[in-house]
Amino acid sequence: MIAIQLADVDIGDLIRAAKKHGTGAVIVFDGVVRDDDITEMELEAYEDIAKQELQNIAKDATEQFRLLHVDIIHRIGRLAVGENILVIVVAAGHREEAYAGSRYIIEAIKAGVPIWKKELTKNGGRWVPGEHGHGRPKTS
Amino acid sequence: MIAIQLADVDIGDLIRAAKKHGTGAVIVFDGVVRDDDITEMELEAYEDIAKQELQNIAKDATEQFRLLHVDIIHRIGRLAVGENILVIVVAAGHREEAYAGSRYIIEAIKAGVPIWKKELTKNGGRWVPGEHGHGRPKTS
Amino acid sequence: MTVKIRFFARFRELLGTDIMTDVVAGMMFSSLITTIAKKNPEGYDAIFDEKGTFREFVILMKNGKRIDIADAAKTPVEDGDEIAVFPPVAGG
Amino acid sequence: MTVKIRFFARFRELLGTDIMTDVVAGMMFSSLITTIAKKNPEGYDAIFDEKGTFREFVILMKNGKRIDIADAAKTPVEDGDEIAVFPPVAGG
Repeated sequence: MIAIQLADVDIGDLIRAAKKHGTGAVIVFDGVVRDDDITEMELEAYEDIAKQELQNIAKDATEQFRLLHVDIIHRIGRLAVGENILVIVVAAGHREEAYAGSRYIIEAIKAGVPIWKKELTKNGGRWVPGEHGHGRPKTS
Repeated sequence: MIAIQLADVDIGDLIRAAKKHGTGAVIVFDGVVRDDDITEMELEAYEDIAKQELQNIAKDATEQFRLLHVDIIHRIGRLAVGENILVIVVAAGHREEAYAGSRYIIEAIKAGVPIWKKELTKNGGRWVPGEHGHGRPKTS
Repeated sequence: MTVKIRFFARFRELLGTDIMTDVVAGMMFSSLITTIAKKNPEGYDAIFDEKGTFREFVILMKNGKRIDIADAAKTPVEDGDEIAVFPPVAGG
Repeated sequence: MTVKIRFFARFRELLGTDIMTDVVAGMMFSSLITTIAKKNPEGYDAIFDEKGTFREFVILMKNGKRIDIADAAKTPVEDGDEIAVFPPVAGG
């Protein structure tokens, strides 16, 4: 499942569904709203493009790391501290591929998927600066 | 939770409980019985020592990677294809520490915790050779 | 000839989004955004530098394809285009 | 003087485990295991090489502490000790 959505997901269900034939390792990355003196976080996406980018990233990761299954669920809307922002589930035959695939996906998302986060504080809000100033050099 | 046990665990519950104050990333490693033409897998542990080793590994990883939470649940007994063998849940402020801590823990378990696996096949069984012939150089 | 302009994040807060606008044939990407952004000085300032060129971190898209800042002045907009202008991404 | 011997994995299958045995004072680790292992030639062969020394991959423990193979012939077992002998680990 590749999705940009308001709703949370059941990670236990995702893991069960990820165990395709040949699976020896499943890695879950769960990005969480961190309590950096904020009240909430607000997420916004250029949805069509972001979903397409997530699909491209999942495809690239699957090929490069021989993954057997990939889920990427990125949430949008207002999220409280501790809530899931991004859940990535990958399954592979062996742990090396599973870890490398998971890491590839999160770095690619940080670098190039049009999603933005605003930290809401008692005094207003601040847009989280991206880790990659210029975004991804090219977009398919 | 550090445990060696027959029963399975609810990974969703573990993730929820792992989100201590300051958590920005949770990584789950789920090692699964892979279908290498086997009927079942049988796991055996030197339980007291293995649990103590897992506790040492969790402590080392927590200090080295500033983890906020660690669970290690290693199952024993007979497990079917697709069942969870080992579940590692780590929480950290940032993803770098979470991935590195998770990876440290699985490699340390493979290298030095007295647990053995036997793959049961239609024609009998075979003990899985360890990845580290001589085990861990020293044991605390 | 109508195009849709989408701003995101801080640019959206300052300039709005999903702006449907009529353009003349031959209008270039950068001219269109300059015109729209000038409706709010703070919004203009967020996107353009003092020379009136896109700030280097600004990301431009036309129908989901990235447009280099260097090409924006010679990239025409066409009827039905979806134009997007946004700051660096920060998802994940 | 009683000690408990625990074999694991293939060694357990061949030699049993949780073996309570009486030993004389001054008995060394390697002598004790040699004696016990000789009860099953296949078990002995899994643990010892043709010179009668521990195969290099065999792991030895006394009360949860690792004993080097090189030290096993000069490490005495004591009343109440838990002795463990096992092949390379393969958990995870």
